[in-house]
Amino acid sequence: MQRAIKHPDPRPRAESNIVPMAGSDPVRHPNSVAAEVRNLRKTYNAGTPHAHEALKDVDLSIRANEFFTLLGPSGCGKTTLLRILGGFEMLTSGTCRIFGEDVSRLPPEARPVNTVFQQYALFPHMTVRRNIAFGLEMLGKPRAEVESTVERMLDLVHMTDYADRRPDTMSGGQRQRVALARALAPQPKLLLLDEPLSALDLKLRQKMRLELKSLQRETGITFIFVTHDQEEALAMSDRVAVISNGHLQQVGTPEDIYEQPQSRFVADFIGESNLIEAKVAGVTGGEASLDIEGFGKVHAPVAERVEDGQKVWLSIRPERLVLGSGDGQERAKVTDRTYLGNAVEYHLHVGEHALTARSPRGGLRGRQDFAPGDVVSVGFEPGSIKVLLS
Amino acid sequence: MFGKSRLGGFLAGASGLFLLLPLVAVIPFSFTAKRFLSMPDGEYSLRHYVAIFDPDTWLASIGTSTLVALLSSVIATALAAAFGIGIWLRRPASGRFLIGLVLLPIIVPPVTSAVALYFLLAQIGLLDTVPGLVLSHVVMIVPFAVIAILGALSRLDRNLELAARNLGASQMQSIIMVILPNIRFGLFAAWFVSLVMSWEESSVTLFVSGVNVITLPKRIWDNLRLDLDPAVAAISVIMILATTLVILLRKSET
Amino acid sequence: MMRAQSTPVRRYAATGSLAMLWALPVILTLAYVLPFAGVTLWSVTRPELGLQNYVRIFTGADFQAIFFRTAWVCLVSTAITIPIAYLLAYYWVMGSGRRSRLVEICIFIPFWISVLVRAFGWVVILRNNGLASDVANAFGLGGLSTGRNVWSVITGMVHFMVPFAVLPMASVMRKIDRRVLLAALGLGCRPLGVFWRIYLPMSLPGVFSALAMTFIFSLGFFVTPMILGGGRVVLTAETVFVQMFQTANWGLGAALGVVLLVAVFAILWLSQRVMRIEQLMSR
Amino acid sequence: MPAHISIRKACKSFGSFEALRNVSLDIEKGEFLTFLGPSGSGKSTLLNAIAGFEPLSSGAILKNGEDIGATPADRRNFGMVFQGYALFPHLTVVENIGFSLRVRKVARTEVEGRVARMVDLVGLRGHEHKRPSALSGGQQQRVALARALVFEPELLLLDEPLSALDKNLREQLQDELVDIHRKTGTTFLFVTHDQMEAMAMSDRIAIFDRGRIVQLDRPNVLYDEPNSRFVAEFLGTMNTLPVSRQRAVAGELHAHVGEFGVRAMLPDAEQLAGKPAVLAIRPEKLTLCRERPKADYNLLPMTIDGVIFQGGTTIVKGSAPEGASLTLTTARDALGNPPSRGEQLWVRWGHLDGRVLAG
Repeated sequence: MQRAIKHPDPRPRAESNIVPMAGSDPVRHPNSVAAEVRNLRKTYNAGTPHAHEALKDVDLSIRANEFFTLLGPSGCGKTTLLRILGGFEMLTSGTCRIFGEDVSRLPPEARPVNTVFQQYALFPHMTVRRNIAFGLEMLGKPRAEVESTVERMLDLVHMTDYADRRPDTMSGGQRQRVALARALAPQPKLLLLDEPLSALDLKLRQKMRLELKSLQRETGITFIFVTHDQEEALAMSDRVAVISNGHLQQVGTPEDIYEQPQSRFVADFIGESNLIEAKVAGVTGGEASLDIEGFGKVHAPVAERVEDGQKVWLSIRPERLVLGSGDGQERAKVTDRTYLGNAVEYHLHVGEHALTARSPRGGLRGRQDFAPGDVVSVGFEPGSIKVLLS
Repeated sequence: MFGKSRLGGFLAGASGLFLLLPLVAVIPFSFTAKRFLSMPDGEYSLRHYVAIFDPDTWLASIGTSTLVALLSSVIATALAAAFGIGIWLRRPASGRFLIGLVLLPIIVPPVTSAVALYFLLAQIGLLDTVPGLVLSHVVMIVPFAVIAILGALSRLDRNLELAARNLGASQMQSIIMVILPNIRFGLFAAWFVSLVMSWEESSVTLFVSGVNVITLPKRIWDNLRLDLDPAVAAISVIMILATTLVILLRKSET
Repeated sequence: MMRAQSTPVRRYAATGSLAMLWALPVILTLAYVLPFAGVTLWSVTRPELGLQNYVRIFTGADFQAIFFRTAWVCLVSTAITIPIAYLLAYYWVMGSGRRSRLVEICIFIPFWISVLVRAFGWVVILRNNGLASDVANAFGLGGLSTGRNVWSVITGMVHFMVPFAVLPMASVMRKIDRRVLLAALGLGCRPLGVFWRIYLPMSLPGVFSALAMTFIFSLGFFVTPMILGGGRVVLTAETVFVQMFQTANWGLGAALGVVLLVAVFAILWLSQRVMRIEQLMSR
Repeated sequence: MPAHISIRKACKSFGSFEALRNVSLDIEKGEFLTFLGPSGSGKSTLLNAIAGFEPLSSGAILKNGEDIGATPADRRNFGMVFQGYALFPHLTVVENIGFSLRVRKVARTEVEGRVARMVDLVGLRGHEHKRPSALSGGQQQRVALARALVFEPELLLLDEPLSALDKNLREQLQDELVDIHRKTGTTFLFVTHDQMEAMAMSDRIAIFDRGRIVQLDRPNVLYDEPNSRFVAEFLGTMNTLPVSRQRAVAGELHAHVGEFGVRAMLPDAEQLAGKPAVLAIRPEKLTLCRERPKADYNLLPMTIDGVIFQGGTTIVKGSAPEGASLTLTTARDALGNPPSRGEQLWVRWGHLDGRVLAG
C-alpha cells in the first residue's frame, strides 16, 4: 500500500518527508518515531479567570507501526492531545513532531495525518465513494488512481456494495467503516481515531475491535486511538498511555498497565481493583511486611523505598482473591453474591474493609459457591498484591 | 478557523450597516423645528414628540393599537396553545394537514388574506369596528403563536405526560400541572410575538378599518401617503429605541 | 416502530383534548377559508356572473405590464437578498463571539420594527432632496435620480426581506457538524475549498427555503412598494388595493387576490419539487 | 389463586409490524422480573401496555384475575421509572416525589411525611429543594425511583432506567435497586437490553425475540441451559460447533466434528430427530492445553487467530476443524506464557459442559 505514493504530492508536506528512498520507507521502519510531543502544555482561555489547563507538561513518543491508545476518563485531556496532533488545536507551549518534522505551526491540511472522528463526520451530501475519494482528490491524484484506490478501500472495509449510498442511509457500523476508508485512502503516515467505537452497540463494538486491529496490521499505519473504555484499550493496543487530569499517568503495554499499575488512579481505572490502606511493618530485601487493620499481615514486593510505619495502598484484583470454606485464619463475611453468567462476584466484609472477589465458573475444575452470610477464608494468589505509594 | 476572512467580514459589516441605515437616518429628522419633514437646520426642537400626545390623533391611535394588540395576542396565544397541546397529545393522523391549515395566513399573500377578511367582515357587519379588527388580527398572527408553541412542545419530553398519567393525574391535571408550566417560556414567546405582530399589522388593517377605528400603523400610513409629518419620525424613533433596548437587554441576560 | 409513536393514549384520551385540538382549525375555517371561497365567488359574480374579471386580468395590456413588473421586481430583489442574507447568516453562525453578536443585532433590530417605519426610513434617505441626493450632490453627482422609482422599491424590499431570509439559512447552517469541516481540512482541503465543496452544498437546503420564502413574500408585497414607489411603481398587490378601494371594483380585486394565491402555491409546489430533486442528486 | 399480574395472548401490531405475537406470562407478587431482548423485540411495547399507555391489539392483562385492559393509565396504580427519567423539570425533588400524592389529594402533612421517608430510602437527603437539572444522572435516577414508589404501587415498571449512566454508576445503582426491591417488597418489572444487568439483578428473566418470549426462567438456568441458539448467544458468547454423524446413545449425543468425537448430554432426543444440530459450549468451559490431553472425546485441535488481553481474563480466538471458530476465556496465566498467533494448541471440555441445540 505504501508503494502507491508515486505521484508528486502538491502539498508542502510532500517535499519535506515523503520522498521514499529505496528500501527505507520511513513509515515501515520499525524503530522510527512516528509522533513525539515534548513539554506539551495546552491552556484554554489563558490569562482569564476561566483558564483551564487541559494538558500539563506531557512527554510522549509513539513508535512507527504501533497501535497506540490514549486512555482516560472524559475531560482528562486525551482528546485535546489528539486534536493537537491533528492540527485542529494549537498547543500553548512545547513541541509536537510527526516523523521528525516539527508540525507545531502547520495547519491540519498540511499534516501527513488523518482523523476518524467520533460521530464519523462523513460528508452527508456525498456518496460513500465520493467521501472516500475526497482526500485523494485533494492530493490532486489522477482520476484513474483515485478510482482504483477507492475500489481498494471499499474492498478493504467490505463496503463495495454500498459505494453509491449516502451516509444517512447506513447503519452505525457501516458509517464507521466508511470513515475508516476515507481516512486511510490518502495513505496517511499517522491515523488518529477519536473514540470511533463509542456510538456502536456492544456486540458491534467488540467485532469492530478485531477489525480495527487487523486493519492496522494490514496497512502498517501508526494508529493513535483515543478511548475512555479501558477494556477496548487493553484489547487492541500495542501500548497504552493512561491520562488523568492533563497528566500522563503511565505508559506501557496493556499487560504492564494492568499488572504493574504505578498509582491508585491507574489501578482503579484499569479493570477493577480492591484498594486497601495498609501500614509498612518492616522491609527485608525487596519485600515488605504490611499490616492491614482488622485483617493481619501480608507480604508483597516493593520497588521503591518505603519506611516503617509509612502508609501505603495495596491493590488486589478481584479475580486473584482466593476464597475457601471458613476454616482458615482470615475470616471474611459474604455480604452479597451477584451472578454474572460466566462468573460469580462476591462482596465481602473483612474487618473494616469491603472487598470484591470474582470467581470464574466453569472449566474442568469445580469451584465452591458461597451465599450471603457465609463466613469464608480469604487468600491471595502469590504476587497478586501491588504496593502503591500514591 | 472559519468565519475569519477579511473580505467576507467587510462585506458582512457593510450588509449589517445597510440594515441599520434607514433606522438611523430617521433620528435627526425627528428633532427638526420645522413643521414639515426636514433636517434640523441648526435648530433642534422636541415639538414633534409633544405632538404625539395629542389625545385626538396620535394618542388615540396608540390607545386603539394597544387595545387591539392586547386582546388579539391573548386570544391568539390561548387558541394556539390549545391547538399545539392537542396536536402534541393526540398526534392525529391529520396533524400535518391541520398545522398546514393554521399556518396558511403566513403563506398566503397579505392582500389576498385582506380581501378574504374584508369579505367576511362585510358579511357580518363588523367592518371598521374593534371586534372586527381583533378577529382579523387573530387570524393573521395566530400562525406565529402556533410556531412558537409547537417549537416549545417539540423540546418537551413526551414521557413527562405519561409519567404524570402514570402517577395518577387526569389528562386535564397533567396539562395544567405539567405541560403548561414546562412550556411557559414558549407561551410567553408566543404572546410576545403576536403582540408585536398585531401592533405592527398594517396590510389587513388598511382594508378592514380606517374611518372609525384608526390604529397607529394606519395613522402612519395616512401620513406617509398624504404629507410627511415629522411626528412620524418621532414615533419611529421611539419604536426603534424601544426595540433596540429590548433586544440589547435580552442579549445581556443570556 | 415509527407507527408506535402515533397511537398511544388515544383510547384513553379525554374529549377535552379533542376540543382543544379542533378549536383553532374550526375558527380559521369559518373566519378565513370559507370567506376566501366567498372571495372566489365575488371574482366571478361581480359586477356580473362570468369569467370577465379573469379575462380582463390576463388579456389587458395594463395588467400584463403590472404582472411583468411584479415578476421582475421580485426576481431582482430576491437575487440581491439571498447573497446578503447568506453572508450575514454565515457570520452569525460561524463568526467569532463578538462578530456574531454584532451581526445578530443588525438582523434582529430591523426584524422587529414595523415595515412602515422601515419604509419611512428609506423615504427619508431616497426621496428627492433626501439624504441620498444630498450626499450625491456633495460628491458632485447632482443628476443622480433617487426618489420614487423602481430601485427605491427594490431597496426597501431587500431591506425588508434580508432578516427573514437569514433565519432559514442560519438554522440549516447551525446543524452543520463542525467536525465535518475539520474532517475535510484533515483530508488536505484548504479552508476556501472546504467552504465551496462542503459548507455551501450542505447549506443549500437553507438557501432553497430562503429563496422560496423571499419570492413568495415579495410577490405579496404591498406597503413598501406603495410608499417607496409612490404610485409610480404599481405592483400586483397594490393593484388589488386600488381596485378594492379606489375604483370599488370588488370583483376585479377579488380575482387578482385569487391569482396571487395561485401563483404562491405554484411556487411552493415548485420549490418542494426542487428540494426533492436536490436530495436525489448525488454529488 | 390467580397470579398477581397475568398477560394472556397479548398481540400488538403497528400497521404491518407485529410488535407482540401472542405473549402470555404470569408475574408473581414480589418478584424481580426482567424483560430482556434486543431493541424492537417487543419488550417495551408490553411494558407500555401494562402501564396503560398503549392498548393491546388483542389479548388481556389481568390483575389478581381481573381484566384491567380498559383502565386508563392514571387509574392503574402502577409506578413507572422512565428511560431518561421524565422528571418534571419545573418541580423540585420533593415536589416531584410528592406529585402523585398531590393529584390524589392526600393531606399535606401526610405528603410531607411520606416524601421524607422516600427521600431517606433513596439517599437524597440534602437535595430536597433542588431542581432535576441541578442533579447528577444517578441522583435523577433516584428521584425517579422515589417518585414511582411513594404512592405504594402494586407493581413498579422500569424502562431501561440505567441505560443513560456510565458503567461504574450503573453497577452501583444495580445494587441499590436490588436493595430497594428487597426493602419494599414491591413487584419489579424491569426492561433492559443489557444481559449483564439482567443477570445481576433479576429473580427471573423473560427473553424476547421478534415479539415473542422465547424463554423465561432464572438467570443461571437461562445461561446454563438455553433452549435456543438465540438465547445462548444473546446471554454472552457461545461457541457453536457443527456436528456430523450424530446419534443418541442412552441420554447422550455421540457425534463428530471432523475426525474428532464429541459427546454431550441429550435429555430429550426427540427434539433433534432429523434436524441438524450444533454443539454449544461457553468460552469459559473450554480448557487450553499445549500437549494433546489423554482423552478420547471432547477434544479439538485449534489454531490461534488472536489473543485479546482483557486484564483479569484473556480471550483467545482460534479456528477448529470444519471451519468452526472458537472463542475461549482463560485466566491470565493458565498456560504459563500466553499463546501466540498461529500457534497450534488443543482445547477440551467436560461432557456436562456442552449443550445440543437445534441449529
